[in-house]
Amino acid sequence: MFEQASALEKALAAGGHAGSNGATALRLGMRRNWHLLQLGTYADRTEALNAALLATLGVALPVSSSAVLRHGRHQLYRIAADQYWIVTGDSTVPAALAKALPADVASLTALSHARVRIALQGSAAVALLGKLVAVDLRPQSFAVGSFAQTGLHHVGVLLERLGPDSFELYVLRTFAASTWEWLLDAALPFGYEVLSE
Amino acid sequence: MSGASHRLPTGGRVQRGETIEFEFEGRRLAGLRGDTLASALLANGVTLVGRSFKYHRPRGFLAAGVEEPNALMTLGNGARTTPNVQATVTELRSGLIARCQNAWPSVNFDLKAVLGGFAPLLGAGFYYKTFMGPRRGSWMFYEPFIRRAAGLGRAQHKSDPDRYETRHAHADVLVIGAGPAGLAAAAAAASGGAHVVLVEQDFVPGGSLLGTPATSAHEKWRLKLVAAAQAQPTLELLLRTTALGVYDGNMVALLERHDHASCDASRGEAREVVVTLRTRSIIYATGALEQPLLFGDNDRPGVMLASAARTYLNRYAVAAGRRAVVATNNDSAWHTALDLAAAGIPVTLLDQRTTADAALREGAAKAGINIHWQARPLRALGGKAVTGVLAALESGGREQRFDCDLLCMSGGWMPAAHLTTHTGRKLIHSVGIDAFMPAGLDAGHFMAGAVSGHFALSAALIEAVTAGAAAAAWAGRPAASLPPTHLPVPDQACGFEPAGAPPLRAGSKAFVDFQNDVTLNDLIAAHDEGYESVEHLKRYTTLGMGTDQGKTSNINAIRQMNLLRSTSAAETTTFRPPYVPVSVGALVGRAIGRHFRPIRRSPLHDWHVANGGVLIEAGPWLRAWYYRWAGNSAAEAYRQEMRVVRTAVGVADVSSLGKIDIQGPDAAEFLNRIYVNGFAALAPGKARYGVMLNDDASVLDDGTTACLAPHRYFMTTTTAQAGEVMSWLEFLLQTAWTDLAVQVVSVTDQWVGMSLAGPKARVALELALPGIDCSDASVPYMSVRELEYEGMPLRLLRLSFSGELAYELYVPADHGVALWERLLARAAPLGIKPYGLEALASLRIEKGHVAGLELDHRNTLDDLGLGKMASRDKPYIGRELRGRPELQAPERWSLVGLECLEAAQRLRGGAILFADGEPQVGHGRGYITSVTWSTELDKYIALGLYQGGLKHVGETVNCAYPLKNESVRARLVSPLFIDKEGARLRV
Amino acid sequence: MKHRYSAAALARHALTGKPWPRAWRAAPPKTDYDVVIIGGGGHGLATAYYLAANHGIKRVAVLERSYIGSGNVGRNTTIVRSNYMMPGNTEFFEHSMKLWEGLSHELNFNVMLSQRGQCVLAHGPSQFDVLARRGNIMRLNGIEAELLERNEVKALLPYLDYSAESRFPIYGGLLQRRAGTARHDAVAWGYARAADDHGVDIIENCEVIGFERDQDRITGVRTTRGTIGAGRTLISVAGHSSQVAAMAGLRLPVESHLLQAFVTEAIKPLVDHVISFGAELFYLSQSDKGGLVFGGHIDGFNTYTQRGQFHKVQNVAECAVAVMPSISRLRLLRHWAGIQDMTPDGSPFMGRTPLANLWLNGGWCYQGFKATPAAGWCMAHTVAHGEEHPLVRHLALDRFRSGNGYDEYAHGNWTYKQ
Amino acid sequence: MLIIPCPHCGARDYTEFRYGGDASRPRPAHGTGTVNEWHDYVFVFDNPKGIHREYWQHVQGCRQWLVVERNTATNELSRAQLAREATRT
Repeated sequence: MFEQASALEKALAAGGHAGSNGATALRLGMRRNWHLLQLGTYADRTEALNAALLATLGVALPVSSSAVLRHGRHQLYRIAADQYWIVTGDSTVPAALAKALPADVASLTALSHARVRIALQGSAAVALLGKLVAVDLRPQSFAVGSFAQTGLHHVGVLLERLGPDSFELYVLRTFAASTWEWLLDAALPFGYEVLSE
Repeated sequence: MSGASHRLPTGGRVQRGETIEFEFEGRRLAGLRGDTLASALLANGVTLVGRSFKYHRPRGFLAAGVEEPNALMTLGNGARTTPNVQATVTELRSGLIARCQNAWPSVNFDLKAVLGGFAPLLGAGFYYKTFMGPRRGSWMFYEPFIRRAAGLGRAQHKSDPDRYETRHAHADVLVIGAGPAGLAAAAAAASGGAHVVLVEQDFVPGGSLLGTPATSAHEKWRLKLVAAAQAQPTLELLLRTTALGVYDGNMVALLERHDHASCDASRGEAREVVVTLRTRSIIYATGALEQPLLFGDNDRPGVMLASAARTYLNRYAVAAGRRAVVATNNDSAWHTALDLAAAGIPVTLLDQRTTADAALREGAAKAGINIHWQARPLRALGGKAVTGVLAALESGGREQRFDCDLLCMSGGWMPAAHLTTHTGRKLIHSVGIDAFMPAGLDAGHFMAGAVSGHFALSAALIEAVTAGAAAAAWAGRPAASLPPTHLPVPDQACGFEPAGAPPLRAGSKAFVDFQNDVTLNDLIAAHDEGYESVEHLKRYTTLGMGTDQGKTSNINAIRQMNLLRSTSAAETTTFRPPYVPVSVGALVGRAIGRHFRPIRRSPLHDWHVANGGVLIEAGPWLRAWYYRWAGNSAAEAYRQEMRVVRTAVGVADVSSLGKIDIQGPDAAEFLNRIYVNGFAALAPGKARYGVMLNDDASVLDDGTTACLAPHRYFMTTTTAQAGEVMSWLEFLLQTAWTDLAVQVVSVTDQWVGMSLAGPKARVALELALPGIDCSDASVPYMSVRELEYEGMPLRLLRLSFSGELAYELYVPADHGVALWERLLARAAPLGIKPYGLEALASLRIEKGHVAGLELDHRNTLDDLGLGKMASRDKPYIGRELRGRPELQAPERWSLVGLECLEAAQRLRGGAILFADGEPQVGHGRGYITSVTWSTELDKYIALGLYQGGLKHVGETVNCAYPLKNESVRARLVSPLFIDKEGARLRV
Repeated sequence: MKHRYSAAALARHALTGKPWPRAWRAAPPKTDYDVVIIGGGGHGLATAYYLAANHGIKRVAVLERSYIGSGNVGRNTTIVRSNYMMPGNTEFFEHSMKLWEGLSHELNFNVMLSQRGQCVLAHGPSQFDVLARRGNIMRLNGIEAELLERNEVKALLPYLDYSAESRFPIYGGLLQRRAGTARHDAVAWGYARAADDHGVDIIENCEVIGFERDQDRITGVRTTRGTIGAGRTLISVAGHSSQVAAMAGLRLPVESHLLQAFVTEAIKPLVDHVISFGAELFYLSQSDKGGLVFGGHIDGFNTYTQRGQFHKVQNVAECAVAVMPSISRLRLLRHWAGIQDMTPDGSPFMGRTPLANLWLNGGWCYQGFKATPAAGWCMAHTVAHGEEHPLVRHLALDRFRSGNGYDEYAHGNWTYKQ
Repeated sequence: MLIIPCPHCGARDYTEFRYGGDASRPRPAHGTGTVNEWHDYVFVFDNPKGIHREYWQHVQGCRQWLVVERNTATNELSRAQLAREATRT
């Protein structure tokens, strides 16, 4: 077996840091053991695709471009008019989908290694994100269950709100260490601990 | 420590219990919490605080706020030295160190004051008329003197140790200015639940109300307004926050200052924060700025704006003088006179008009103020401090001298409408106030109070409540119960008479722009010479170009220019952001040092660092340049690494190559259109090298695309062009070829890439990954296999950049280190070593593969010797424009190889090529793009572009490098230096 | 020159209090001219001056819709240099440099040419080779240039970032000591005054609103101050070339983009050179008045608004601190924007148009200010002879039809592709 | 800050996008068009001071190419559509 090493292995080991008033108002960490697949649709084939998805995952494609569709261990994101992300904790899904989707029905691309999934939690999470992204995080604009694809220090990310003070970021793997350092620097005055999973 | 000689025993909004010590010009002084540096200095009797820019005239405080042109100081020391800070907006803090500027040896005795004596020579634009002789270039002799004389404070070269941040914010309504209008407008806007952000540059809210006596009804009303605003749950009041500029999309840049308190960078505390706030609507409640009067020597220390004297008196309990003259053309300064008199200071009032508001007249009479009508100051008396004023009384009929140590003046008010113009709106001249005010506002923008020319509190209040309601409605959150609009306090009269023509007298200087030493005479000179448009005036005289950006000078200058031109056509200059100067560091925030731009790292990055890899920047990437095992410099190491690849086997990290997943029923057709060569028939399991052109036929990129299965392709691009190619493919599919059923996804981050190259590459692979059939029959040159190996997806491509037997291996990123280490460990008996970018780039030169500097957007397919690749049978992007005659000219510079003919010499990139025997001048016949020492040929070889290209193979050329006084002989050869038949590739 | 400027004249005027005469007359438009130049910017005024001074053509009008120098000649970062590499460009910009060196004397107006030296930084070996090629070409054309290693850059400019934290470490640089800065407004005024002295009419507040034409021949212009006949007409309107050309029915390979410029508060001398960052487009110098003047890349989309985006302000500030960390503490005083013609290859157009007697000088992307003297010189020659000056033949309007694009910096087609 | 209403993601700063130039010029169909037609398509522009149809790609968002209508005299945006759905009005 080939061992796996994430992009943040070294960074996570460095641990937390107390804020300017001694507090730790943030918890930051990396999520493991999940799978990401990107689906691309072709005109006039969405019916076949939805049928295959219902059969495999028990859920059809989401319509909303801002709300995450949750179904069991699966989360579906409509990331473009004809492109979707499936994030799942079920390791059988990639193979099952590959089998269920003929090449002329949809494209299927594995991206689990292309993204690092970072969790941000705590009372300072909104303040921290205010330094990182230009998205309006006020609850009326970005409710729990929303996601947004946006820029974070020159790099595209997907940001999801899991709770009032709980967020996840999907960042490009090759930029992940840099983004993590950027994030920790912004977190300095608040104080943070590193979540272990 | 000297006592605070000018602090009044009672009154003010300072906290008398809290003494704050600071240092000024090496003296230890004390002020109170709530002071600014300016009020603390005035309280200590300090009135001489600077020397002027050009004439080094003594200067004191003109203002009490952001418009101050004179009192610029250098704060702090060492790496925290900050020049040009206005003392009038600097909140006093313990340990503050302040020094005067532009004076030597001291502000009290400045030797350069002698320059004042040459004033007639130093008029507007004098430097355009002289310093030209005796010969061409003489300016270079004079310039250092001018440069040293110019400038204000002194900065230093040390890195700034403080921390800055930037952040984003959002609001429904932004209210700028927390004076009476802003406070009322914000409360009204927030009443229906709108999220209102109210910003105030001062550290206390209240604006003009802070100039009223601390025991007055106005103060009670101020506290009520503040309380009402703070009672709104959806209203955020941000103090010490200045709106710098208004930009497209209702984005307002704000500057938050934190340096009044601890801002310890090591604890993550920022000194300043720039906020980019996006809002639905904006209310400008920015107030107005009082303007000076023009008269001789109106810059003497002790000559002050009337409102400033009132603010020092009532807000800080500081008497700026002991005997005052107030000169005005409007009612507002009467309040200053009344308050000064109430504090026991004898006051003489000179009013240019014939009457004033009745209540004010009555009050003044009661207070025993000596009033002169139709009276205007002619000249301030004194040197380093004002001692009196010579005034013309009864409309110039009589001149009289009045002694004083404080001369307050008011030339009317200019709405602080700067921000309203940042989105391109103009200001118009208003006759009623003889100043400029907004002609109109952008949709969703509103204004209230003095900024709209409503100087009376009663009018401002009504306007504020209306604006608050309108702004909330615009934001989609209508106001609920509006606050009352009746004024619970006496109104402030604001009757006004235009300043009119001042006496034009030679000899004494009437300053229009205090900071830049622009006088009335300079305006006259500029007009004489034809620099009469307001922009010419500004540029010729430097008027308004100081750190105050003309906040106290533009209006007077425009008034005077109109008088000179006998015109009423009033144009104003353009106000540029920022409204106040902002630290460059605050704009940058944390994007400093290594965070300047994000770093892109290969999945093998940490391994390289830990194992002697030396890194180099390649666009956003940090790549392994060379490894210490091979040498201590790139120049040394790459040869060793090349030898390993040529004789045994090496492995290089190629993860930075762009990788694109292309799928869909029309994928083959798509590839066939974008590449110049044919891809329609590429069978599953096969890979092909391809070149893409831009529409204009310049080369966009090259790379390999492999067919994994029907409808599924794996494209690689160069590192540099990966993003460009991805966007281009998406552009074509989404705009032009929407009928093609194709999906493209960047998988650059998904796969780690390794290039395993060398005669022992196959053995190495078999040792590392036993069980895979790597034979030439099973994995022939230009083929691909998609495998699952020990549960790990693996893409094995047989292609070669180095010219050796080589494989590219792609596995999911997290597996990268394990595979890399296994290759190195298991193939160790073969002598496998990692090799870096320098060796990678050198190996390909021996094979004549173009990269980097050859692919520089100027070169065509034919220039790179790749013309034959282009299909004649199918269309491809760039085909039409490729046929343009200049692109097909036979004498274009095209790719050649070069071999160095001089054993003791080397070839260099950037050398210019000349034919043997021709003079080495001009542009030559080509140049060298890439150079390497060939370990195979034991000499320097290079790629270059040469006029006529391969037609000249065999000829000798000179490679001129005059920057090092070198010219080296080389022979033009085929760029394919080794293994011309490609035998090594196919073993 | 009727009223020469000199130290002696300055003293005389100071003693007598006698006012100076107007620098240029407020000329009313005549009914016709031999040459009408649309655009009272640096290039237009320089062209007018050289038409009169070099070619004896004095019945010339310069029409300016606002005040002269209101466009890019007064909105740039004042850099003057001649470190160009491509055949034609090298010679053209060196000609310009030589004219700069004599300009104050020639115009009797101090344009404060400060040859303090410009250093372009390289941040890696391949960038170093690109600079070397440029420097070698300069030397082979008689233009001085010095290639500096990292330690030599450090000796010359010790206050740049040489720390281990630097994201793009300095690898070396190319220095042109004759390069530097000039007082931008003075260039417009100096040319205006000198042209006026030769009899050229400078007509401000006169906007061109159309062309008079006789089939494919332009015979004059319609303006807000009446119709003016013209033997030959030159469009020289930086940033608005498309707009004016459209009045003649022409479409150009031009998009109008914003380039911002920035200045800090004045401080005592801190930076003695012009410094160009190599990792991104960024350049910096200190004005004689004391402000650090700097600029970067265009905003990135076409617009005529003449106001910049805040993002770009931050971006350029980032470059400033990246190259010179101590700038962090200094304060930005102003930022402003100019509209420039961006062309597909980043090079300008100088010469004929499809219409007879209508000439074009436009498409100046970044190089407009430093080109001012040579552009005026060559356009005057071109208009006077009805034939492009040899130094500008490579800058033909129809060059993309033949494939003769002229990409000095190899940014590829359309430089907005940042 | 120029703010572009991405039809997929919502209103975003222009810095998340990449500008793609004039969208009003018809691109000759693949494999057709003369050199002159391609020349005009690639190199010649109206460059209007007023409404401009232009391409932007939301590179840090949904990666969709948009056709945006913007007034180049004011920077006011009047319309933004996905390029694949863009219609002319």
